[in-house]
Amino acid sequence: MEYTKKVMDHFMNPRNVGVIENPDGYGKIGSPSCGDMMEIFLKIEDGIIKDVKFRTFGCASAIASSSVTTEMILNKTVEEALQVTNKAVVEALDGLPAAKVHCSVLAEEAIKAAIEDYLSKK
Amino acid sequence: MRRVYLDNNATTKTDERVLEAMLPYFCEVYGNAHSMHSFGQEAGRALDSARETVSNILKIEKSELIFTGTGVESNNLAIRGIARAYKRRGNHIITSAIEHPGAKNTCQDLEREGFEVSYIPVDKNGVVIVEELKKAIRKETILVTLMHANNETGVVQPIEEISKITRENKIVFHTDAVQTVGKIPVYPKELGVDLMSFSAHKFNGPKGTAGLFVKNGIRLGKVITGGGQERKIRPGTTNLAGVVGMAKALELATANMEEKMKEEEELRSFFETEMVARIPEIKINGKEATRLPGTSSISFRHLEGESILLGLDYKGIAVSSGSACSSDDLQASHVLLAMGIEVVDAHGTIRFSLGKFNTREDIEYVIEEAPKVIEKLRTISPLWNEFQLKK
Amino acid sequence: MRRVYLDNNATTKTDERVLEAMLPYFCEVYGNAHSMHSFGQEAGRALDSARETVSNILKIEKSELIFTGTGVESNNLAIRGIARAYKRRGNHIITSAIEHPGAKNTCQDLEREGFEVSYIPVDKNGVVIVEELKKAIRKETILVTLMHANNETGVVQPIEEISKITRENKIVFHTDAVQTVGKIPVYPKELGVDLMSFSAHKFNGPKGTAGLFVKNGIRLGKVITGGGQERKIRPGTTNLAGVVGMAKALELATANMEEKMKEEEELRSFFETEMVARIPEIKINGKEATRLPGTSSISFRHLEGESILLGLDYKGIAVSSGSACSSDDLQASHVLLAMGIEVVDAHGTIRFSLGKFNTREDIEYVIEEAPKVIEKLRTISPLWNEFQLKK
Ligand SMILES: Cc1ncc(COP(=O)(O)O)c(C=O)c1O
Ligand SMILES: Cc1ncc(COP(=O)(O)O)c(C=O)c1O
Ligand code: FES
Ligand code: FES
Repeated sequence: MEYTKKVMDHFMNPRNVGVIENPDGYGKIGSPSCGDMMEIFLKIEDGIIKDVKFRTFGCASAIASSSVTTEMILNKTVEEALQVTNKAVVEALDGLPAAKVHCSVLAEEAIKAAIEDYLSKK
Repeated sequence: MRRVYLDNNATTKTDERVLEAMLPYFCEVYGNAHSMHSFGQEAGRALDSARETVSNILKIEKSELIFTGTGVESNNLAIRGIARAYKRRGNHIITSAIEHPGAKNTCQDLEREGFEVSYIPVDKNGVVIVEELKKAIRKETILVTLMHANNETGVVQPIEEISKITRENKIVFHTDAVQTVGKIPVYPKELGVDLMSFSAHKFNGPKGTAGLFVKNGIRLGKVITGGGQERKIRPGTTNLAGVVGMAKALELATANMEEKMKEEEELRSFFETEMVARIPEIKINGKEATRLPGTSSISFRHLEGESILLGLDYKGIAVSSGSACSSDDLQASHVLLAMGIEVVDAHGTIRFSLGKFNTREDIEYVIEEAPKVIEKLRTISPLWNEFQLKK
Repeated sequence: MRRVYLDNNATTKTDERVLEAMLPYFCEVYGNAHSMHSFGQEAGRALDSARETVSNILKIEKSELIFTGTGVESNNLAIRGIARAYKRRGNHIITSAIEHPGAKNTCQDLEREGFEVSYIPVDKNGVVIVEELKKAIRKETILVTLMHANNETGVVQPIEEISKITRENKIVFHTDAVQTVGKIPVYPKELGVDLMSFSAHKFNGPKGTAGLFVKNGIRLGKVITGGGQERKIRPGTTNLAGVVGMAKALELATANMEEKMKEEEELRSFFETEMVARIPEIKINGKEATRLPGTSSISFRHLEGESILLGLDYKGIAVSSGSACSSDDLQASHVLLAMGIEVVDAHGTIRFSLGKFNTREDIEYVIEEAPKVIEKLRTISPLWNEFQLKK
């Protein structure tokens, strides 16, 4: 099992790590006992994602998936962000090993959860 | 960048002297050890001499040594072989909760064939609970199979104590000594076992050559059937270069062993003391038990193992999370869970395993770099941040 | 004294270039191919590249290739693996009367487990009688296992013709191609088989590394259980140097293969013509059938094989009587008996098997010396003297 350069880059230099105080949307997916957990914080203005931060407990591909996903949705509309699939995440990372595809699903779900949180509060 | 290999429980570098000993058996002495002509006889003498070396070192008879292809194969041959040969006497097998997949999955497979298997628990240090083992014995028990030292924690099991019990109860006893042979003194007859598996690549020998001690008088069914090699117990053309390499590797590993063990233990002690001093919220697993001198299993709280492994790898440091065989599946280690370690902590556990080529400089590099890797990953971890807030 | 190795069907000299290709995988790239760190990744890439080379040459998918430890193990894995995976569908297996012990004894062992096995006879040239095979098929037949070429006579079997029949009847087909891969062009998909065994040391690769082709979609039970290596079908740490060596050996063996086959066949033809001309009362077995280019099985009437073998060995000539695996037992070859050869003649049969390092000078030496050896032994033989009187 070997990761792509892209995965290793996002793993070693994750983008948008951290928290947003009083986020407009917040999603938390996974559980520590399964070995993976992801948190996404969104700042949304006029339906556009102006800022995004994440924190992830998990393997390298979970960390890389969250990192690349935050890049993919930054400055996108909420509708566009909802279109991001785990397949797109895998593609953005130039692929994931078969056993690791579920880590990208986690990223997709975390984004969806954060946006749902935002929509439900609106 | 410095590269530090701390995954010697997974496999080791072949010693240059071992390779040198093997070289004539590829292009010069290339006969089949079972052929009658002079090419075969030369090969046969080399095979015999390797068998003698290994037998002498282990203090067993030449007729008690079967060469196999892998440690996993030795485990299979021992466990399936006894199950088959003794099945008329009973259908119950005792093993532990912390075995290597080679033994564990074989026991599980035998369950599908109608055998009953008891998996004896371990205490919090990873030592098999002997009282529980005693209680598990039935009149149908034909085999106890127990590893000598665990591959993930290095914790050594009370084999001698247990062999007294198996002897009293006339139960065949197999130990998987793949992690101990070549690392600490191991003599199957002093341990009191009937069968013992070991594998060359764990002690700076070549991959693809392993052995099984089978005490004279013990009947053994076969896993692989064919011609007459290895007393018909393990047919297939013998890997002569590999067997010669294993003998040489064992010779080297057991020379000045006490001294080398002491050095390795000192190095590990230095490593663990520094790690604990430099990194908060870590725990050394099995620390209170007798351990192999070079193995250190450390749980880094609030982190996941693979990310630590790759973070260290980025710095040139090779370690493992769980056993290498299972790096494809994503379960938390059954060994750590059996010790009562929380699932989250088990996920964040790394095995550092030293070998004879590691230096103090290697360890100094690791204790410099590891804290940085851990700190960086913890800033990403929501669990770590939650924990900081709670404090 | 000249030494001439004519026992290449037993095992071969490792090609120097093969050894060279293997060398880096002992002391340099020594990681476990299943470890995640960079040491493991280097090893993993080498493993993958070896798998690619072998798969490409055999024209199969990478996912269809399992690395094992010996040809015998490959045969066991194929036959036992299919027996286990398909036993709900039926309990009948078809094989031939001339299989290698690795397949033969495995079938016999399965009979003890409740399987029924039909042993198809061969004609006087040692070719399996296809009509008999057809007749043996039942609705419970789950497996046909048949060698591609026989190790004692070199006779090639009509695998393609038989695979049409197995396909029509939806029966899994395994061929033991240990004697053909690396010697003649072999493509399992063109042969139409579902599984195929081969072994590196038969084509100037290292001993202790073999392979099994398993067509995608074919289910396979396990012989050895353990961790995740080789798609969990053959666990145990991979012998990386061995696998790299096998790939290199296959590459070398298949380059200019037609040409090399022609040369070898010419050399054998010269050898056989001269032997027949120089020694009375001998017979070449399987001569009318398609044979491997380098194998020559000769019955020397009124003599016993071991004495010929040792007489030739005294002159530096290495040959075999029967298969090397069975040189410990003293039975007349089941292969020759199955061809209808008289027991006495079977006892006096010698296999000369050429390899790529044999020269015309080698053969000239043998045709010079062999007649003397035979003559000398015959003067001692009461059978020969009786025969002379009767004439
Ligand atoms: C305890 C134990 N048993 C068995 C094995 C298997 O040995 P091998 O890698 O030679 O198959 C290993 C190593 O992987 C091990 O650590
Ligand atoms: C036809 C055949 N099958 C299987 C084998 C066994 O292969 P290995 O020697 O690699 O176990 C041999 C050689 O001994 C053989 O000739
Ligand atoms: S998050 Fe589960 S393995 Fe990657
Ligand atoms: S006379 Fe020696 S084997 Fe029979």
